[in-house]
Amino acid sequence: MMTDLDTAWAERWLRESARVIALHREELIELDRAIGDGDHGENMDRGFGAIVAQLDEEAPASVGAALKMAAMMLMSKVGGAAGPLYGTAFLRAATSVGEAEALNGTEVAAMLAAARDGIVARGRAELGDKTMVDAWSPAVDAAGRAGDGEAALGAAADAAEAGAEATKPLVARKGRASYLGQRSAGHLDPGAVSTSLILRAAVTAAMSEIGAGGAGGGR
Amino acid sequence: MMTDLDTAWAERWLRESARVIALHREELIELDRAIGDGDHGENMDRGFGAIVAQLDEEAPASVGAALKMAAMMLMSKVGGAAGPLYGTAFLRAATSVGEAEALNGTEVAAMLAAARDGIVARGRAELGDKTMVDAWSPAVDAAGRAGDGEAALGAAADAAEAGAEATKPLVARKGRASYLGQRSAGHLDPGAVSTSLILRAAVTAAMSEIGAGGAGGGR
Amino acid sequence: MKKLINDPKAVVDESLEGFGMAHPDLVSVHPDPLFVARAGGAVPGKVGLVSGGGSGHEPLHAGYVGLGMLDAAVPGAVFTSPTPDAIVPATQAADGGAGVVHIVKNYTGDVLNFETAGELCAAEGIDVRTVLVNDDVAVEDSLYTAGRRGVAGTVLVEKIAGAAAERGDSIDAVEAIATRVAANVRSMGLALAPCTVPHAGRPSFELAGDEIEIGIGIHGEPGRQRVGLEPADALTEALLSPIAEDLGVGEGEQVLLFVNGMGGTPLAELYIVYRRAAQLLAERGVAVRRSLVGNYITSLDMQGCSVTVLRLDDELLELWDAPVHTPALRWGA
Amino acid sequence: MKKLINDPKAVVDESLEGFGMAHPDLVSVHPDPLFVARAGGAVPGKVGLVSGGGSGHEPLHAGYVGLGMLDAAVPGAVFTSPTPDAIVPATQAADGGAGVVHIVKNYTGDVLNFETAGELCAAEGIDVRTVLVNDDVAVEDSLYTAGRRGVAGTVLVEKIAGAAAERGDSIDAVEAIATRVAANVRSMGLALAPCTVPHAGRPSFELAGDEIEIGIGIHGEPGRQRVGLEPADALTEALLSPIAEDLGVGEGEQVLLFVNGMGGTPLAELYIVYRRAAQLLAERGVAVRRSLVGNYITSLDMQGCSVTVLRLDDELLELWDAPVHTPALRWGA
Ligand SMILES: Nc1ncnc2c1ncn2[C@@H]1O[C@H](COP(=O)(O)OP(=O)(O)O)[C@@H](O)[C@H]1O
Ligand SMILES: Nc1ncnc2c1ncn2[C@@H]1O[C@H](COP(=O)(O)OP(=O)(O)O)[C@@H](O)[C@H]1O
Ligand SMILES: [Mg+2]
Ligand SMILES: [Mg+2]
Ligand SMILES: [Mg+2]
Ligand SMILES: [Mg+2]
Repeated sequence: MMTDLDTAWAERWLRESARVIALHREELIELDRAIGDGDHGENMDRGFGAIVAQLDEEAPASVGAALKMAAMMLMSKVGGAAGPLYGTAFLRAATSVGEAEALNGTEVAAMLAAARDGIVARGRAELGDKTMVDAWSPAVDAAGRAGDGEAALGAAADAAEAGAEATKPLVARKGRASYLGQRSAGHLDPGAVSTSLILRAAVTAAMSEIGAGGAGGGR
Repeated sequence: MMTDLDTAWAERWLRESARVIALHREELIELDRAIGDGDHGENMDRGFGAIVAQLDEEAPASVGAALKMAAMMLMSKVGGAAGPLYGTAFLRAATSVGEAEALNGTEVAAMLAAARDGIVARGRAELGDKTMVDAWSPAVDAAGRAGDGEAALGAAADAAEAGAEATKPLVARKGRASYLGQRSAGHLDPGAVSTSLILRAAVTAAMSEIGAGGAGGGR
Repeated sequence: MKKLINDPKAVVDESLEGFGMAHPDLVSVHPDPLFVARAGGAVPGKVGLVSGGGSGHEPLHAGYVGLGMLDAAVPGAVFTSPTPDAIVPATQAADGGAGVVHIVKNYTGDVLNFETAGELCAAEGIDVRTVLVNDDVAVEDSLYTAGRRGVAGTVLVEKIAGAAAERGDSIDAVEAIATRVAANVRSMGLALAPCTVPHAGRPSFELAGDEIEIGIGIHGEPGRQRVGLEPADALTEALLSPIAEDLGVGEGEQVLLFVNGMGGTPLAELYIVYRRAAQLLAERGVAVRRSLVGNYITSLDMQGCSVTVLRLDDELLELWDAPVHTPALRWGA
Repeated sequence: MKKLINDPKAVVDESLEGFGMAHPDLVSVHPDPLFVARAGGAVPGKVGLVSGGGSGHEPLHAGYVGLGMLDAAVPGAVFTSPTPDAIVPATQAADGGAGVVHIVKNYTGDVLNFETAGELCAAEGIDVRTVLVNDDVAVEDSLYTAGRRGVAGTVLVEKIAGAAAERGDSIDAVEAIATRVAANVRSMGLALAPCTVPHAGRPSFELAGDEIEIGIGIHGEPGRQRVGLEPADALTEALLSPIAEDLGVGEGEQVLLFVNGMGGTPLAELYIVYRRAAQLLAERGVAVRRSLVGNYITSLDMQGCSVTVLRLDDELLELWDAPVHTPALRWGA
């Protein structure tokens, strides 16, 4: 059932991301309400909604073009901390992918590493600061150890989910949750959770061609 | 157990009024909250508290002096609609009583009529407008038909209570409750209730010498 | 009840003490009996302007003491009109020898207390005039009722009459201007959530989660009608239409549009109401020449708003634009 | 959720549309991307001042666009920082050729979005400087955190830097003044009741009937500490003491004291807080030279307040007093 990690996959990835973000909108709001300002689900849903609208208008020409378009939308529509961070992540990912028509395992790992490095460069968060970096970093490590593209994506999604789960006991040192000090412990970081959703969406998109075109659009 | 309606009675009346008003403060607030602005109990309690404080400072020289002092305190401490209305009532009552050392039935009836007339002169409310007039007017009528002073007071108190009770179905045409239109029906008028409390206090004060001096002070 | 207060009985006193400390250049606060006067005292030869009423409507009235507006304000207990023993010295403090105009919101309590005070002042030789404000179209006005309430229009009467007094108008002229503003202003309000009077300790009425009160006053008294929550545009129309009808304002006329917050409603929502009210006036061919949007006459922490329309003529417009310098309203100075 | 809105997603747009209609002489509202600029456009030769951030803090920032304050404001979605695609044209609209200063509240989102926008503007040849405001002493400031939040001090930075720009200061000088204000201002807030974000539809946190949050921010994020309700005097001391300690203000110094309402708290309560804060400063030998009391930077309908102290010197005092004419702050003009 696996498919090439090509332009069609990239489009499915973005549409599937929009779908699961919309599905988890309330949950992300709830997580952010607990230790932030309660807008993460709304912001991400608005951003990915704009991506789907753009996809409906114009099919992307390549994996890189799809990721770059997503970067621009996230940058201009999401706002908050997550907007520039995810925007930078997708922009660096697009640059890393370059002109490639389909990605192999090494390219997937490099793409994820570039995305993570972009987030760190912008946000200056370290592992353990209770941010989305805590999902991205283990994902990058796991992808590097895996085999082909699909395996790399799967390992990344698994690791991101574990990483997001592991943010629960942490005390936030970056982002809005850091204002809470000790009170931030005991809650999942919303950005880490949205990261795990997006990386899982990449796997789902790779598992099946269903979801291309209008069907999988989240809105 | 009946006592003369003399200066000591007048003082007991005021103290007993203060006591019962304080006791029914919440109830009067509640009644006013339903069809007014919820301050009647607070206002009356403040006014009668000031009267007691003044009595503690200086014993009144006569029935008339006691009523006049009460009028001044009600006028300056109660505020709202009830302050000037009760203030005028007690002022007119004081004038009616004049230099009398103790009141007989005719004098009690005249005093109550003067008080009622003062309220009507100031507030221009008619019987049935759902105001304190609906307690005062039947009280005046009943006192006029009774015998001695004590009987007049008792008849007035009974009639005031019935009159207050009868305000319930009425639609207010004066005062703040009138803004509610039909919605004012189904509630007792707070000023009519406080009137019945004050007139009942006059009877209690006449029934016993207990309550003179500090003992009966409401605060 | 959660409030930033120390003692429910000390709310008015302590708040005004802080008010006096914050604005020593503009006002002086006299503690007992409680009233607020201009820091510099009465202006010799100028008609004095005094208003007052129950507290809980801040910044009204004390916030409007200063150049171009009031000379003194008399705050009563919360939602309870002040008493003559405070109104009289406030009137004396405002008297510059040219007489004093009392601006009184039409509530039985205010009317009666100002009436008594006015008689006492007249006995002392002060020429006192009284102008009643009764702009609330939610209330039936008839011989057999207490008449319409005075609400947000009061702010406009105080500003414009204050400007007339400041430019040196006679007491007849100031009274006439104030009366003209009162005659040309209409208001109506609604509440999404009730207020809590400090000494009562709990909300002044109960509203279900999806109910609102239309035709609310500013004292936590229930409105005339309880309806389901609707979008702001529909609610704005429910307020504006009766105002425009009652005022009879139409094609080619000029108005001031005032959207007032009740104390607990964010400014952003008031602008959403303003937007629709201005659109509706435009549809009627009415030109909005001046605007006021904000918390100018409140009802403690009530959530809701009122809409006020004042028909303008050239003189009223000029007086509106005249300099004003008070704690709560300031321009041109 | 009961609000005077039509559609939770249209709140910011419709509110700003109304805002633009109410103040056409002062501002023009550009709908998409959304920003607010002075009605007259950029002032040639004057340093431009731009601020922005999530909406829900009205009148901040759009209410401070006008003479002597901001040249443009960029409102994001509610509590969500705006994006570069709006910040860039706002900066262009504010650029009179002398460069533009971005006043940015220290939140990761605001910092990152203004950073990106600044780079884009620089690429187009605009000299953009960024001044961070981080006055909230409730938050630990360390290398290993996101640092202190920018809260009410922002209003004072905008006013004073705006006056410097208006008198013709160079971009270096305006940046230096803004930085000086930011360095000398400290704030802390508390909430009695949470706010409700329109798109969330319910309160941003829960508080029991007798609980309050101390050290609250302006985005409905919980505070650092949840304590039982205390009298206003005690709460005021809990806010003022850390401010005074952190600022190190003492005997003989002069300050501006700013008591800010969070949106749902009545003005009367703010003056009760002001009263105690002024007393506490007096006890420390600190002279309060200027005051500001009211809803200037809010958090939707949150009930609560913040206290802000700015250490004044003669120049800051003069710039504070300089004319300002914006929808929400006005004097001397
Ligand atoms: N400095 C940072 N580095 C990495 N991620 C960050 C940083 N600051 C915040 N985040 C992430 O952003 C998420 C919050 O995003 P969002 O709620 O959309 O923005 P905001 O905090 O501005 O409201 C956090 O859960 C966290 O994962
Ligand atoms: N015009 C009037 N004539 C007689 N009584 C009146 C009149 N207006 C109001 N009242 C009485 O005053 C009472 C309300 O008093 P209170 O609550 O103290 O004043 P306010 O209405 O100013 O808050 C009413 O219940 C009514 O009995
Ligand atoms: Mg957030
Ligand atoms: Mg009442
Ligand atoms: Mg009252
Ligand atoms: Mg946010």
